[in-house]
Amino acid sequence: MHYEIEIAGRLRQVAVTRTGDGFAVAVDGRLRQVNATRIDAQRWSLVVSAESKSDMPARVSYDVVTTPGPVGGALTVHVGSIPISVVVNGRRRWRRRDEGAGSGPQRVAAPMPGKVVRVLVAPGETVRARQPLVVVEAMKMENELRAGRAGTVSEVHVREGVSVDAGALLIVIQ
Amino acid sequence: MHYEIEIAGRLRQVAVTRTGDGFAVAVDGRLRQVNATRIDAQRWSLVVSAESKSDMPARVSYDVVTTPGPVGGALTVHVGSIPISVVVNGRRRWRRRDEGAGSGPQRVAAPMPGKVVRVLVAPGETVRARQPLVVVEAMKMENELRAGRAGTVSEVHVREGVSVDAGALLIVIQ
Amino acid sequence: MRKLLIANRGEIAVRIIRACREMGISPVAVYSECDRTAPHVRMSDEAYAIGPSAPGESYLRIDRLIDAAKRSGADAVHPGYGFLAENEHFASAVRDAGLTFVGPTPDAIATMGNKTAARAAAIRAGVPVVPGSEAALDANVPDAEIATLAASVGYPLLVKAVAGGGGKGMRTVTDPADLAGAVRAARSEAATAFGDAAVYFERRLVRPRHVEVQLLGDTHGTVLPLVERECSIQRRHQKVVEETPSPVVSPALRASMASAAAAVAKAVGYTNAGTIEFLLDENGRFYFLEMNTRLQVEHPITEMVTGLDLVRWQIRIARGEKIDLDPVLLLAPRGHAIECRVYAEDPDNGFLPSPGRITCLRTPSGPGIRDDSAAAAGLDVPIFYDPLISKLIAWAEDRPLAIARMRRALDEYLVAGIKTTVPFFAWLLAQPEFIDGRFHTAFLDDVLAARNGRPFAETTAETEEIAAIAAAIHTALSAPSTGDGQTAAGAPARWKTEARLESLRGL
Amino acid sequence: MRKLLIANRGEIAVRIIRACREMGISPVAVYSECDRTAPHVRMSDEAYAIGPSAPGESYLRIDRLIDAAKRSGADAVHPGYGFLAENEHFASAVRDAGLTFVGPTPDAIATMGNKTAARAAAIRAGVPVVPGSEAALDANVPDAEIATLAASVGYPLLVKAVAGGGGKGMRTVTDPADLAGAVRAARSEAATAFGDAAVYFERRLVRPRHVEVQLLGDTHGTVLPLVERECSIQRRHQKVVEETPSPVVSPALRASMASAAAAVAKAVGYTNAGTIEFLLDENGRFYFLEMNTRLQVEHPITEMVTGLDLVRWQIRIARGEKIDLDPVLLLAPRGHAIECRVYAEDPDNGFLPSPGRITCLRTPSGPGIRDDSAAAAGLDVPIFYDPLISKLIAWAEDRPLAIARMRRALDEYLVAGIKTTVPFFAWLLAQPEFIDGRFHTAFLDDVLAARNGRPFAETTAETEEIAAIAAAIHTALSAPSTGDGQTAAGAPARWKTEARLESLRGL
Repeated sequence: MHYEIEIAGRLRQVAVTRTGDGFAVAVDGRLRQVNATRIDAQRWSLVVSAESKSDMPARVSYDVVTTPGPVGGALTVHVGSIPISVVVNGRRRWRRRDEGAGSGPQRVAAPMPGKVVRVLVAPGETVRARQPLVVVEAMKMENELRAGRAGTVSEVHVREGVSVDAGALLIVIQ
Repeated sequence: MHYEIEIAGRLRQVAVTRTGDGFAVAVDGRLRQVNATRIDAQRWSLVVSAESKSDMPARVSYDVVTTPGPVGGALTVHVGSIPISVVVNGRRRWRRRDEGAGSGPQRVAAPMPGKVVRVLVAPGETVRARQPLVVVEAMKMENELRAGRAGTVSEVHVREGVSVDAGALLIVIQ
Repeated sequence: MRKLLIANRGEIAVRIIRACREMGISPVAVYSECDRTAPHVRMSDEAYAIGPSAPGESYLRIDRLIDAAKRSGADAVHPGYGFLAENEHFASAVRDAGLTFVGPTPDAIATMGNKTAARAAAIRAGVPVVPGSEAALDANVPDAEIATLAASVGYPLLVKAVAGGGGKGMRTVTDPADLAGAVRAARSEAATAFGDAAVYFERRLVRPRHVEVQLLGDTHGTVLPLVERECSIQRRHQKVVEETPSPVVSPALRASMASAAAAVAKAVGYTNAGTIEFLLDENGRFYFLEMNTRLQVEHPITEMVTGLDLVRWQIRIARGEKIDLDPVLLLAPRGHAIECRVYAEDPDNGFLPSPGRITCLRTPSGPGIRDDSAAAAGLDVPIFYDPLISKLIAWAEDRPLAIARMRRALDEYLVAGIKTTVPFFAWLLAQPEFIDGRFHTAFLDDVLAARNGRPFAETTAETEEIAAIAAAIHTALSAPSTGDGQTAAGAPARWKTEARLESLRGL
Repeated sequence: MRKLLIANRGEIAVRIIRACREMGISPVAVYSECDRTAPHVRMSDEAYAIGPSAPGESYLRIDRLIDAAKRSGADAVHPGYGFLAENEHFASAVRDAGLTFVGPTPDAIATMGNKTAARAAAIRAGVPVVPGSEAALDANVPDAEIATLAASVGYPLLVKAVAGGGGKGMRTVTDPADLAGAVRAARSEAATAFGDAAVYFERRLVRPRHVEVQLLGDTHGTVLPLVERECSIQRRHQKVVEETPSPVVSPALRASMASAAAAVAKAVGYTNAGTIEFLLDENGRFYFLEMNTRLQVEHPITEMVTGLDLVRWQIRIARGEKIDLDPVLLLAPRGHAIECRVYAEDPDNGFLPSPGRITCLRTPSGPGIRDDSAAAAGLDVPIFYDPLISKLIAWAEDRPLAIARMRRALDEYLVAGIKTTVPFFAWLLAQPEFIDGRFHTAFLDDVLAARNGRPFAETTAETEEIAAIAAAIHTALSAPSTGDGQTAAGAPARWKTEARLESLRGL
């Protein structure tokens, strides 16, 4: 089986073959012997060894948890306690939320239900990447929603004091 | 739905009806209002109230875990941390293992794989209820297997020093 | 006390249930709609529904709480922290219903809830307060008078809401030209948040630390202060890491802060557990900031170094018992304790809340670790409440060992399904400033601003490769073609490891 | 020390991994076939398969352990307890391979592993031993000589294996007529269990307590004894509950036992962590029993009252560091700690082992509770090893509070799928003799015999009614007719709470 796997913006070619007591996995051509044992639907124990001792010590043990991500083909893979966003065979559909790059309008939506306590930009205003746009109060905290990248505010759909549902469109930046 | 439920040797008639926000459950004719919420396949949260305040305080909360027992219809129900053996609609098939009553030969089998370190009875010997019959070493402990009730040893299938599998027949008592 | 109603939820309700169990008191829970299966409901003896999920319709409804207490036959009420814990009307309503309130008197709550009244009490007790205006500025004070007052306090200053808390209704003013606008903004925010537009001024100290003194007061006139807590690690005025003892407080300073704290508490006839918050400047001078008239979120670290059970003491004091503790031992901490407040927030996305279902949970354990939590795999973190899912506490013989232990525990801590602040804490506890104890209340906001959103959970070439391998194997073994799998983005389906591994032999 | 191989499994391997993490040492695991997914494998940095599940083919294979250590590049080996921890050949093999053994020297292990040699060492150190025969009785000593020796020791006496441990090769003789038979039986058992038929005699004390002294010795000649542990609650010579301090040991007796323990350890040049076991009679006289030349199962209770991390100290001592602790503080316990050894055994069926899959696990937490465990839901307790699944430890300010806290924790502890000794502990900790501290080493066997198999998990009319209600609702909602259910005795299937609850509306 062959997969294209994207992590942190970089695509890897991964080939998986069943072997005697596990899998041979080639990541961009580098081969690993992987003893993979499933604990339950989400949890895996991997014991990985390299072909040669040079780049990875023998029999390295990893506790891994895989959970479905927000879109098809996306997974969150915890290696130890570190969550890593992974996309399998999905590079055309997927885009990192906080990546500076990209084109087309940015549509800033409410990530959770809450109350708009401050609107910090007006239509026509230019904004920098990561500039705060709107403050939404939810879960007893004020949360700043920021611009993903620089641009000009083209639409403001909320005013201070209104309640918004999760997913409600707040701001559009061109 | 109506069930015959046996706990600690006593049979109860239990009727379950769906109500607005839970169940009406009659146990031997005594009615309880039960708000039952399932946490997962095994876990339940019950909030139980009585018809009148006299025999049970209002809105008693229980954390309950139900796991399948060794035979069909048998469950282990943990109420809090107390495990309780329960048989649903199965009174004819089921018999408590350590109950003194009963008839027919007792077949004493190894409950776990191990090594027989002592055989304490011989064919023809009479034994009391709970008398030790065989000592099996398993999980680093010596474990005494005892007679469920009084009788006469008719068969001894093991000798000291042999290894036995789980379920191996060791002793028969008439 | 025979039966105690807990007017709260989450980890603090669980904490109070545990104290009840150890004292032979029957705990009674209340719950909103979304909390029906929450741990505090399942661990209590009785549980009463008190309304919809929004706090204003359930946990903040005094009438429903009193009604639940009466229906259960409880003889006492514990408010926990947050919700109605510092609401004098709730304390009064509990008393009026003939029940014991596990907390201070309504008068003490009211006095300390008003920041200018609290400052006045501290001044009366001879305790220094942060220089500032002594009277509240209501809406009809003319701008000129405000400017004069501000000049007498000195710049930079803070405009603060009299009824404030949690950084709301607060503005920093460095340039006198910004004063009028800042006062207007703070007043409007305060009016919205607290229904009270009054504000006052405080001089802004340079790089202050937030150091607080826990104390216990009984109904027989005894007030005993305990070793201080260092709470300077804050994000937007919210504590995120606390430790005790403070890395910068000497025994002499401890003794002097402790007696100042006791003096303030005695001045208002304080009973039960409470905390006096101070600001400590770079020259070792401290100033009364405010008093929290309730159990603090961070009380466990004090329990770790003193050995006391503070909830047990709250209940004993409410029962009228005398405090019979050795005052000297209470100021002699044993070892060092640190708490990390684990929140359902995404630290890599501006700490936005991350409610949802916890699909997998591995909590740390072992020597020196305590996890006060109400989280469990399969349960939802609701959107309606504070997103605190667990308080992770590490104790060790000294501060470096406690930090090492906390980092070990954070490595063990795995929460899948939602984002949490665990990776943020793993980063923070490795920072030289934290390790050296060189920080102040603005430290965290400053370094967060300087990082400009760089992710905390930094991946390495090794972890990325393992993630790729795991994702590939997971996908191979979960492919629909095995006939027994799970869909790419869906929930796990009928599940047998053996069958699945068998099926892969055909790959 | 950079990388440490842990030649063990289960909770003690997890405990050692945690110490490694806190010290920046990379932990290496080994595993037998059935332990592939065990927590110690998943928590370590590296993991090596060492053979089939039977201990003799894996965890007891010195060659395979040394091989794994070499392949991993480890520079040290920790043996844990059990398996090869007290095997001088293993300690030698580790040394010979150029690795550091985290434990005492092979000589010290060998001396203390021979009970008559250990007794001789104690006598040399001026420490009283239980009156008995000083030389080992090998197989060619004539019966008459044996009888004379026994008479000089006095009846009742114990026949004990020289190489013994865990109650094996041990017989009590009350009547001289039974002596010859008992010696034969003990010899045969000892030969089978230890490959050494030699036995010796000890007078049997009347209602003794088992009280032991933990100590640390460094390679610079310092030996420091710590506060005693009370381990008299035993089932068939196996400890099941331990506590510290002992409810009957005064500070004066503590000091005198501590210096006796240190004297024995010094007599054999002991290094690393070890424990001197004493019997304490009803008159407060104590007698050397034996020495355990390794970390004890019950070490956490000592950690709770002294604040030390004993595994960390083992590693520091093995690295050649000096012990720089205050001897006075080590004998001044803070508070009280109790440990319950939670076993996969069925207490209501003669404590038979209950291996199998843990289907649901809820572990206790909160103030004063520590759970040292390698159990997890979905994992199997294998049949091949000691059935210890967790050590539950409770600390509190004093003994009554520690008992209350342990009882609270036991109430929270839920293990489904297998039987455990949790209900037994809940019963034991409510017994007046336990609460009053009135017990001795035979206490538990005596009361268990007197109970004659009555179940520990006693149900009440209330819990039985709730079980009936839960079983009925569970069965109704799990009926195959819902099309989405689980079979009566089968595993949970494709699962959606909402769907299932919906389906019931049609009932």
